[in-house]
This record gives sequence, C-alpha cells and structure tokens, in this order.
Amino acid sequence: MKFTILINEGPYQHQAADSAYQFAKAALEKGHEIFRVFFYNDAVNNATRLAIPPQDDRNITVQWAELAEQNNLDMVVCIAAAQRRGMLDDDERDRQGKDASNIHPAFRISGLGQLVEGGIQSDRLITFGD
Amino acid sequence: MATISVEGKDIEVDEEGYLVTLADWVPEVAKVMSEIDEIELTDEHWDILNFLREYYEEYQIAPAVRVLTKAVAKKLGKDKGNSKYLYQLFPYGPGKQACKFAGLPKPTGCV
Amino acid sequence: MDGEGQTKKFMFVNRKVPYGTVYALESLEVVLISAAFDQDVSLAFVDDGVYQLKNGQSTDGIGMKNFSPTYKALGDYDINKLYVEKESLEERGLSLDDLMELTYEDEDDDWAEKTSIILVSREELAEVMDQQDVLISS
Amino acid sequence: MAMLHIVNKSVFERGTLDSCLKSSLSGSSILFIEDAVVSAVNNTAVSDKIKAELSSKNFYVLTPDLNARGFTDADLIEGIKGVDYAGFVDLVADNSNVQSWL
Repeated sequence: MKFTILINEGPYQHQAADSAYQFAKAALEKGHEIFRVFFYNDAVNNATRLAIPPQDDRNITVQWAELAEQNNLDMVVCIAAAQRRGMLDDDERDRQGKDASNIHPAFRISGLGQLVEGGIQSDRLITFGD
Repeated sequence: MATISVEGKDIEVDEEGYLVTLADWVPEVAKVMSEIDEIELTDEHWDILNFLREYYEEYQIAPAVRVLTKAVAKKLGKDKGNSKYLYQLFPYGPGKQACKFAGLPKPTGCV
Repeated sequence: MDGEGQTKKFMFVNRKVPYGTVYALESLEVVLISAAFDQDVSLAFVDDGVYQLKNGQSTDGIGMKNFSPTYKALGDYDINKLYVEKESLEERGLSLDDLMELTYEDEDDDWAEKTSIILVSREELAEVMDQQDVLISS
Repeated sequence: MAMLHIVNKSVFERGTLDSCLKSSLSGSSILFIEDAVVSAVNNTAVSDKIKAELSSKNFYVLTPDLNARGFTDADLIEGIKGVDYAGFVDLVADNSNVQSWL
C-alpha cells in the first residue's frame, strides 16, 4: 500500500516527528511504499542540518536522512512554511539573496501542491501533529 | 538591499524586484518597475493592476491565475479574461509580474 | 498535476481558534492550493474551528495579518462546501449570524449567488467525514 | 472498511477525545498514541466514558507510547488492545480512511 505522511510539528518540541519516523520505518519494514513525507508548519525544522542534539539522544534530522537514503524516500519541505521560518536550501539562499542556507540535502523544498498530490496518489494520507 | 527611485525617493525592493514594504506602493511604482522590465504600461495593463489591487484589498491574497482570468472575464469581458491575453500584457506571467507591479506580496511558488 | 484525472474527496478539518497558533492560516494556504488540482474539496469547522469564520475579526491591535477575508475568496476557487458543526457553534454561544457571509456563484444555476456554509449536526458531519478519501487536520 | 481515528492528547488536558467520540460512527476504530495513551488506563475519572463506547467501537493503544509513560498492557481498560508500530501501520492500511484529532 502507498502512504503519504504529513508532519506538522518541529523536532524535539513535540513527539509528532518521532511518531511519524517510527511509523514510516514500520511501514517500510512491512513492505509498504512511502510515496512522500511532507513537512509542513513547524515540521520544516526537521530538515535543519545545523542542529546539534546531545550525543545520548536521537538526531532527528540524521534519522530522516538515513531512512531516506536507505529507502529512496521523497522528503519534501513546504516552501511557504520554510520561508516564513528561515529554512533555506542553497537555491533559495541565492534566489532570495540571503547569506546562509540550512536545509539538509536529503530534503527538497517544494510547494504545497506536493502535499495535495500525495493525497491523490497515495492510498492513505496520515497526519502527525499537535 | 536594492532600491528603485520613485518620484525622487528610494524605495526598497528585494532580489526579484518586489516591494519590501507593501505600503510604499504608489502608481508611479508600477511605472518604474515596468520600465525596468521594458514594458510600456497602457490602460489595458492598468485594468489588470487595478483589479489585482482591489482583489487583494478585499481578500488579502493575490488570486490564482485561474481565478484571475475568470474574474477578469466577468468584469472586463471574455476577450480579456484568458491567460493568452494576460500573458501578452505581462510576459513573465500575471501571477508574478503583474503582482509585482501592483505591489502585492511575492507569490511563494506554492504549486 | 491533476493526478492522472483521479478525483478524490478531500476534507480539511479545522478545530483551532485563529491567531493563537498558525494552524488556521497555514491550513487555509493548503486549501487554496488544493483548488488547482480539481479534487472534491470541502472544509469542516468543528470545536474551536468555528471561530475561524467569526465575523468582525480585527487584528490591528496584535500586529498580525487578518486573514479572515481570504475565506470569502474560497467561492472564486470553487470551494463551496464549508461544513460548520451546529453543536460547536451552540456550545460557544454562537449562531450563523455571528459568522462571515461566505458565498459562491453557482455556474449550473445561472451564476446565482448561494451560501457556502452548510450547517450540520455532529452526527451528520461524522457521516460526511466517513465518506472522505483524505482528511487533513491541523 | 471503516474509519480510523487517531487521538494524541491526554484526555485530562484537552477535549480532543470527546470530539473524536462524538464524531466517530459506530464500527470505527480509535487509536491512542503519544500523550493520549493515558486515556486508556483503567480506574481513572474517564474510564467509564470509554467503557461505555467499547461495545460499538474498537479501541487501541500504541504500546511503545504506553510503556514510555510507565504503564503496561496490564494497566489498560479491559477491551482496549495494545499494538506496536507494525500494528499501527496495519490499522491505517486496514481501515478505509484515517483522521488525526489534533
């Protein structure tokens, strides 16, 4: 079965991102397909490559990146939500004339249409949020 | 930050030429921006710019192109309410270029 | 872009007061985008979500953008099924008169202006929710 | 196939569970995750409210979330089933649609 996962909360503040990660991992282990993971609202902060969590706890961004690499996951960060919160990839940094970028290369920035498309193309869309 | 000179005053614009402060908009802003883009503003352009400003004033969003064409067709006639006509007036697209001239927020490129 | 011609029933479920959190605003942004995909889109306003449609919102004093007028544009985007739950309104001492007027023009009825608000009971809304393909809550 | 409702708030903090119970049809399934797992524990002020719904709806709790908060399956209201993440995935797949009561 094909799933799209929508996440609405940032890392560490709320369990939503962790729940979504555990769900995604379990779904893949059961042989399901993850069509897309869409990061919206504060969840765009899951994509920062600049976080430095303590070594004795999980690194949420790295967890996502590894899961994506192993399973060829499409992880999309909403551009509108990202811009509001200062999350930029290199292209956006250049386009917007800013002096830094912070999005991990395992994620890609795109529009909200990608979420709607996820709902259309998948058998189930499941939301994790506050 | 880049600026454009409007009626002797420097007004801030971003990397893509959009107003940084929407309240800076005066009709002359549209004229200066159109000169930068090498477009001569006609009454036909102004019909669309005025429409966009009214739409934004009422709904607090720039209309999607599809919505714009439908609404323009209703208000200004079917010959003007199609994307071909709008692209003739604004070659870089009514959503991007016309909104820029009209002093609306920059579209986030959401779809 | 239209998902190979598939049409699904999308419902956006709103249950939060506006301004205290960003959810109402960012949900509305998804709704506007969804209109480009030719899907069967509806909105539900339940619990505190009914406050999103309260008339007379004025944000001058809090320095935030008042996005309530944008709900009035939904008709232009062919989104004209806004389910408002009756019990939620009543619990909060509100009636339809306290909500913004939200309308659309019915293409199939000589562009007659009609209300987009559909007042439903909890039970009726449960049935409508059950029939959806995709429920996006915020 | 029926609908899966997911609740993630403690019943003692917010009215999410009430909204979910009132808006779910009989035959549907309700899964408690995150802080909502405390709602599934027996002998609380709200146990009776859930027990009254057990005959018409299926209740599940995400065991890893329950364990994280110091409870085990033995603490659950009788009739509520514990599931792991694989079981969570099955619930999403086996029901026709899913709604998160955020």
